[in-house]
Amino acid sequence: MNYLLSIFIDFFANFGIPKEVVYIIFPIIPFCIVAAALILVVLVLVLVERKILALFTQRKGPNRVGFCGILQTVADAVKLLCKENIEPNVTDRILFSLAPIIAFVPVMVCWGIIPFSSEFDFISISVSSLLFAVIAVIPVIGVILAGYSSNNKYSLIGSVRSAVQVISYELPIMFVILSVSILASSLNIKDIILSQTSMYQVCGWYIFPCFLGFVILFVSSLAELNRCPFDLPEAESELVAGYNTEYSGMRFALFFLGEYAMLFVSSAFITALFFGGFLSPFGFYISEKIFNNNVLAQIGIYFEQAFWFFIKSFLIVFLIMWVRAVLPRLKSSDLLKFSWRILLPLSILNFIYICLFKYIVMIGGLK
Amino acid sequence: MTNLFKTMEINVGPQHPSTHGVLRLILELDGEIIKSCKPVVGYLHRGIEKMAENRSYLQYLPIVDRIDYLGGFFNSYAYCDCIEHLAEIDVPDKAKYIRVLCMELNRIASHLLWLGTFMLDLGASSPLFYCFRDRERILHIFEALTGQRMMYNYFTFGGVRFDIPSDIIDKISVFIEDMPECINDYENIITDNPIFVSRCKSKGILTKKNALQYSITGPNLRASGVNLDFRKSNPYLVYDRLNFDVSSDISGDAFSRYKVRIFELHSSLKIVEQCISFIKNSSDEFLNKSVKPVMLNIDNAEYTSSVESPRGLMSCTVMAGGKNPYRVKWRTGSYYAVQVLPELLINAELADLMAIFGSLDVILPEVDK
Amino acid sequence: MINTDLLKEYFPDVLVYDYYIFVEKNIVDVISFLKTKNYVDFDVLSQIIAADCTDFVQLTYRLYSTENNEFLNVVTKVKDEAASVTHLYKSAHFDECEIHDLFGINFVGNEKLERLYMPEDWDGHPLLKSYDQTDERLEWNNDQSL
Amino acid sequence: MIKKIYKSILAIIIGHITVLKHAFKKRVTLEYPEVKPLLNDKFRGEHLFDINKCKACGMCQKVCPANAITIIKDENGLNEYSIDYKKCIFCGNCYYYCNFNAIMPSSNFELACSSKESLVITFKKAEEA
Repeated sequence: MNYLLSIFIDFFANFGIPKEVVYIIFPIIPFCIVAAALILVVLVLVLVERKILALFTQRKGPNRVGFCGILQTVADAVKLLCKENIEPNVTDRILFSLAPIIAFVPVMVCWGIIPFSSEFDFISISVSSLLFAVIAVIPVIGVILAGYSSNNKYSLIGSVRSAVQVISYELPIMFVILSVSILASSLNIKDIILSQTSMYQVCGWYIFPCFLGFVILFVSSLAELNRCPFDLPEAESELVAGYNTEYSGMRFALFFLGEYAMLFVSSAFITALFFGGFLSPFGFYISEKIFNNNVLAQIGIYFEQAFWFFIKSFLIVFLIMWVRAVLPRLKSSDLLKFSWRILLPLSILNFIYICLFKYIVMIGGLK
Repeated sequence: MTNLFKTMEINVGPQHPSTHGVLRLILELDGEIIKSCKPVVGYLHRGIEKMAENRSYLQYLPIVDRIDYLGGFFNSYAYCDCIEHLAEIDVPDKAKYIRVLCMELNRIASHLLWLGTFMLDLGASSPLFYCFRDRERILHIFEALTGQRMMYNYFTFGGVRFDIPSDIIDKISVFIEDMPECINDYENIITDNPIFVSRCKSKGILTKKNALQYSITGPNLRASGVNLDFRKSNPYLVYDRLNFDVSSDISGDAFSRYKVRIFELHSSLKIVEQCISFIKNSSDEFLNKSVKPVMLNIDNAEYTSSVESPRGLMSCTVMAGGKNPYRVKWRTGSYYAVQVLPELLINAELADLMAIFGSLDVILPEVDK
Repeated sequence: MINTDLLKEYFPDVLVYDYYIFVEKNIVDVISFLKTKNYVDFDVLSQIIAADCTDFVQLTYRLYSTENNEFLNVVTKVKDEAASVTHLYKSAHFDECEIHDLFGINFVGNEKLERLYMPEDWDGHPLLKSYDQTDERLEWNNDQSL
Repeated sequence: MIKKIYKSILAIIIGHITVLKHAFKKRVTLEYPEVKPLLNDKFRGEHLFDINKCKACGMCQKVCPANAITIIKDENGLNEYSIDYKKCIFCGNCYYYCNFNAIMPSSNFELACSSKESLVITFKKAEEA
């Protein structure tokens, strides 16, 4: 970011605008990049999910709107925008309209934390992985508010279930983040990614030494997102539509947008931690070869890093959708038992194993 | 200290996505534990028994397919069997085999729909589409044979309306060859799946005594340890000439009901195979032409026929009174399965409600008649 | 397979035919006899069939024994008051509610007796022959010039 | 204990593989408005009525469970024959029991229309001039 920042400063300097003003104006640009990327990815993701589910069940998926269904989500979004925001006689009007906002805004912040390429590192503080884990939980407050304020028994049960689910799956995530940060000896996501490079390209990734950590993080982020085996809050067969039963129009679109954006962001987080984020699997960047290292090569590398990052996270998203096509839903009591009795001890075990692994292998300890 | 926590009364309403059809359950919930449940029926009451009183015997025949729209052939056979006994009409052998063939294919189609919706209730979406894809092949066969996908009006007094052309017989034999492989696909996805097992094992246990008290029949009874199948115990049509086996389980929970029905899919396939081999080289005629159904006139007599439908014993009692039936009474399987539901739901969780109710395979038109 | 002589000894006025038994009164005792003290206990009440014969309602209890797979009809006449058998067979509750709803028979002993299909405030009992159908769509089949 | 865990993980993997297997099979769905389903000749769709063959015997009227057919006779045979699609349940009784094959099934199943009156189709005897 500072490379782009320096270009802007000397560009505005000859107009006589002081540096401080540029510092204030500059963050608008990354915000717009993140917002545009988020909207684009969510539109594509909703369509990809329906296409993949159709692929698995020998169906065609939406192919009426646009070339082969491309504009389908755009049509859905427009439809949702034109729908009237119906408000039942809610207990608290302010909370009712605040809930979707609380459920969506943290997801934008999460998008900023993940470094999609070594240069697009918008929020780069030293503990960014912990920050991600904490902010990823805030949407649950929006869900609880929605359940409480929409004055409907089904959404109340849905929101309480979602709260219980997120709390019980927070601990395993924390342990996995700690164990990976020990491997990378830094909590900043960018450093974790950079520390995964090694001479034989792919084997440097953390999925090989810490495969158990990957499984735990994958399963608990499924629970965090209310995705398939754990989609209790909006279990359509029991609770009609869970916490967003009473919502319609723009508010429902916000919930819907937030859920899919969160889906992509946490799969990006998994790729960052275990699949070597924006590192290319071949160890070198193609654009480096083409533009034989002048300014163009530098920019080419940034975009290629972002390209690899998106490819890997889409693979994880494909995995999440594949799980959705197969597994039935867990019961809420089994869900808690699974988390406290199996996931938590496993993550502690994995944490100890990683410490030993780090001591023995990385530092060549016992000499 | 009075009980501070007032139980929350929630009603899983008639328009609920997972009650197959329009059943309303008034549940008394304490947190997520169901304390008591009261089924309310009657939202789909079409007065099928009253309809019989001002229609002639032949006019009532197409109405009969609509009682249990997943088992059209079973209802029409039960009704035709009554009339044939009352008016002493004998049925040629080939017609008997064609009837058994259609009924067993219908049983497979009904079990496939049950399996699809049962898995959808539990959350797995893909088995639904595989089951409907296979069920669609059966419906195509029925459409080619009888003219309609679900409301067949194919059985009539004294036999069946058309003969089975040879291309349909080839279609059926092709269907039979690759159906077992599809059933293995379902088993692979579902049977050992730990989430499915944890949700269905020892849930909604129907003891043998309870099942007999509530006169449950069919797969639900066989899953509770009573090996009673009306095709074996009092055989009708040609079931005594066919060899097929009936499975029964002991534990009586949702999982064993699932196992029993999956086994029934396999045994029905074997029956269809034997029927085809007979029909292919039998030159018998398919309808007893000497019957005049339009002017059928039976003096007052009464007969009760019983047939093993996918949801238990379905028996039709016809009290004949001249040109119109005086009174027709239908006994259907799901009518009693809904009655036993509150017994199974006590101290079950809200999420178990779907597993238990889905495993009973209740179809609402049968309950409301 | 009914133990006719034992049955005659307990209930003299029972008429035993080859397919069914006709019982005038005390239907509940005959059924409990058949359920327990007979050679083969009829442990399943398959269904209760009711038919309106203008001045009385004929009830048929269709029993079934799982041992030797045998059905037995126990027929009785009822005016508008009948004894309930829910204490013998729990499956009788829905049957009795349905008969109460469609025929207007009040079953004594079945506490939770209510209308099964019709709404609470429905007047008249549909399956009775005397039930006047005021809905003009329904008198279509009578005036056919057959 | 280990055996149970191993078996359940194996079951999940097998489940995933069978679902993946379906991804490469032929698509089963039919794009309805463009691709019409192929129906055989026995399909009971809209009625095809041939007014010359009809002898106005009233057999189809007697047999119809929903009384959808009304026949108006005058001195020289049939004058008017109407089928009421609001009542008809497409059971096929009239096709089977008509002795002169005057009424036959067609495989046209798209019968949606905008007004109730157009659901009653009447056939009139062509009045010779």
